[in-house]
Amino acid sequence: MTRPRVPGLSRREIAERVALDIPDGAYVNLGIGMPEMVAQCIPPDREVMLHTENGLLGMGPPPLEGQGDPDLINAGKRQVTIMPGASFFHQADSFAMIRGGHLDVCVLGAMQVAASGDLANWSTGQPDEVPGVGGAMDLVSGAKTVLVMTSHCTHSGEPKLVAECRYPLTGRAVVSRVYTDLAVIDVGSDGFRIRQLAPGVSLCDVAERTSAPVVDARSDSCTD
Amino acid sequence: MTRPRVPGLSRREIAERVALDIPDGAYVNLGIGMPEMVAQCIPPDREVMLHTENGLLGMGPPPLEGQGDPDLINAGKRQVTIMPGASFFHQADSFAMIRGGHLDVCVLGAMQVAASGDLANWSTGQPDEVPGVGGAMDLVSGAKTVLVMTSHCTHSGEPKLVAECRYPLTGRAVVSRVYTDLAVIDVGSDGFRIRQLAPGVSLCDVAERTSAPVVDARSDSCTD
Amino acid sequence: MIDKRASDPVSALGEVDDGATVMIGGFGEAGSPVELIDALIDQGAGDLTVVSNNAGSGTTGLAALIRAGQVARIVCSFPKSSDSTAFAEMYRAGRIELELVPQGTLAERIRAGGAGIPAFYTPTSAGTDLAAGKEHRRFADRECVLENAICADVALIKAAIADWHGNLLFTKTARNFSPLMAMAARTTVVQVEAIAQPGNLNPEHVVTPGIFVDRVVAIGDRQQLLGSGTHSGGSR
Amino acid sequence: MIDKRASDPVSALGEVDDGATVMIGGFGEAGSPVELIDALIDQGAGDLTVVSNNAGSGTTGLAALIRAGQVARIVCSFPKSSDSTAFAEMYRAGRIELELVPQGTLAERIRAGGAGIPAFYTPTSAGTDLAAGKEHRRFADRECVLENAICADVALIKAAIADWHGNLLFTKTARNFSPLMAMAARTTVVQVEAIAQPGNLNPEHVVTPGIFVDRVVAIGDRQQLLGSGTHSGGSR
Repeated sequence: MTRPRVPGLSRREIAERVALDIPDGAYVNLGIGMPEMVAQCIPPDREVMLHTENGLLGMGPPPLEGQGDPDLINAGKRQVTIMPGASFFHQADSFAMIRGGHLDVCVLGAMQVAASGDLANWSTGQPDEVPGVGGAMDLVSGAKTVLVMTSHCTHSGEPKLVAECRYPLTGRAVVSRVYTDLAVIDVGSDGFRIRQLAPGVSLCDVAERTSAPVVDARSDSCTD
Repeated sequence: MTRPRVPGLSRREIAERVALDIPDGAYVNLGIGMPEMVAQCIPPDREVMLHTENGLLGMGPPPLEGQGDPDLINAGKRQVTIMPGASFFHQADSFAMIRGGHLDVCVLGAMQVAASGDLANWSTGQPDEVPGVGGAMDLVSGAKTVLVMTSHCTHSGEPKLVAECRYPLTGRAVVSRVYTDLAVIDVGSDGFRIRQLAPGVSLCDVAERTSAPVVDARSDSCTD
Repeated sequence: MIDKRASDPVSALGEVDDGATVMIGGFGEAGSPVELIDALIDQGAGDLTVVSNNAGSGTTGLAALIRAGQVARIVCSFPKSSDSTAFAEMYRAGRIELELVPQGTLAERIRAGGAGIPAFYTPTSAGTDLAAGKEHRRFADRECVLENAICADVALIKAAIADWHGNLLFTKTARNFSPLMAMAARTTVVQVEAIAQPGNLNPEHVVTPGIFVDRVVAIGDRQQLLGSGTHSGGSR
Repeated sequence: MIDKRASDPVSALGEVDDGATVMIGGFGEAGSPVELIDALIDQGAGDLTVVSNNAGSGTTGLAALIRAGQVARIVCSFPKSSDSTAFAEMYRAGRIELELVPQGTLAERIRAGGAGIPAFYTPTSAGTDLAAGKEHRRFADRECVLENAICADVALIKAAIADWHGNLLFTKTARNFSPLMAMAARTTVVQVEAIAQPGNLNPEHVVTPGIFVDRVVAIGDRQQLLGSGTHSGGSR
């Protein structure tokens, strides 16, 4: 299945592209790992409130060296800071925000995404694996819009955009849009809808690296 | 049904008798009306934390004349004060305390109590009545011990202790003990169990004014 | 830029459609958003379902809204009032529908609405007239009743202090249902005594985080902003 | 007299029976009641069911309790750890049972336990492996799962400041599950940095009211009481 690498976006560039789609004033949860990078890419004229599910709204960047507080961490257990307007709360209130539909956007990583919007990102299903789900299932069932940010293929070149997820699901029909190094892709009943291609990447490149039908849905509005 | 009045306890004396059964350190909710009087009767060597379901634990006595705060009221919408160690919280947390079984004692008034422990105290069931239930049903289903404080009979002399409640129920099999002007009475499957008689009141006086079987359950432990 | 300040109660309230479900905070008069209710009376939306603990006291606020004929249905725990006849008259005339809910169940149903819990079981009211027609089920030998979440189109609440983001602090027992209603409405409008700049409320003390709030309006003399560093809570 | 102070972690912990269900606060190391867990290790109760978000990190606290072989079963959302192998080794050896629960469902189940709600429906995990075998039901066309409350015999939690009554203030994201667990256990034991006299915590700022707390113990250098008028909260 491995194919030659195509020149695509860097992780930083994917994060910048995701950030473009996060409106001013939005309440946003960024998943652990690659999605965390989106925080640094919010355009300076937008104010976005970051939620971390362990009990903080108004999360700021990592602390300066030596100024961290072990009691002030994010869901990835890394030290963070707070922004003006922040608030602390317990886990039931934190997930009331999530499950209750109060978060505008959540950005998650993925192991697999299906054209139906199914997402798998918490377990390989291997019997010897120690599984861990954290807040992923709550986030996909609660956030108004679920965005996925991921490399288009695995390290070994396997497509992550698939007809049907092989890994255990995080949620059914939950993803709205996928941002990869190759493209911006909406999910839909007729397959993956390509909204935008990375510079130097062709529709064919994407189709070859996607194991489900892709539809060209590029239009003037695709960079919205 | 009206019978000659017997010399019984005053309301204040009933409240004092109820207060004797409230242990040091207890968390207690006192219903609106007659039960409120229990607050003033707690023996001085006991510390009892009063809960009012509109969102305060650690309620104190009414404020001095002119020092009241309209934002500091009890469930009866009367102005109160706070004691050291008080806390404010919203209604869901307040009823989590109640429903979750965290209150040691709740003292309520009654329209009717059945020997089974059924309580009716919220509605006459008359079609033209404006009904109001407030927190009564939550209190009877949640408090560890539900005590009833009431006159033994209605103003017109009708027994309030009955074989079966005629008024709509507040809860089934919820009352532990009833304190009236005539006696202290436990509920039980074999009828009302008289634990203590007011001075000058006979078992016969109580039996005549109770429309269900009464059992003499007085013993050395009856003043516990 | 997150700035939820509105200049006056009418613009804070915005559009309310006929037939809307409106939650109104307060327990008796403590925490009652009187000026926002006045704006709703001026605005004139009718056929409203009101969710509130009581059904109005005195002659202002919810009592006035009922008297104005705008309320078709009320969901509450205690509509009796010693100092208002507005609800009782409408009720006896069959012009207002009442859903009577135990107070704790009302609070929990509103919280559930805000927390994305569609329904829950509770022992409260099991076996009583208020549970008639509701699904019953035993858990650990305890009879329980299935209760559905309540959501609203609009919540009108009163708090002590807000910041621009809508973070809220309350006063004593005026807190009551307001933090729950803020969570459960599509649009939450808050009247406050004063508005602070973001960063001036202690994040440990915030009761209602701004994510639950859409618009805040300061009422009365203290419409000026609280300055930098002047306020960390209700009673610092 | 309400005085819930204990002199040391062992007497604060008191009796814990073999087979008990123990809730342990904390998210990673933030809010982890390490000294109380040490006391539980010394006390030696075995065959425990532990309810906690994680399954231990590093070599102390919950990781040490697992390593000591006292935990038969764990209910958590995220037992993976980059810096502890204690759980993973026991799990792969089949010596510890795991009930994996989505984090928000875990929080809500604990809250339900504390609030007397025996069960609730949630959309979270519907249609996934974690909902296998659970009752499903549609509400407003949304597939939901029935989840049961979780209660415990003992909760071990950490807070910043307590008063004698057990009123608690927390520090930042170290709050996490602790206020919920305090509600859901028959006996709640709290380790704190300092203990204040009743009346010295602002009633508006109390996060966990003392009714949910049974014993408090100050750990470390600051075991002395906070004096009168010295403290109204975490960052006054």
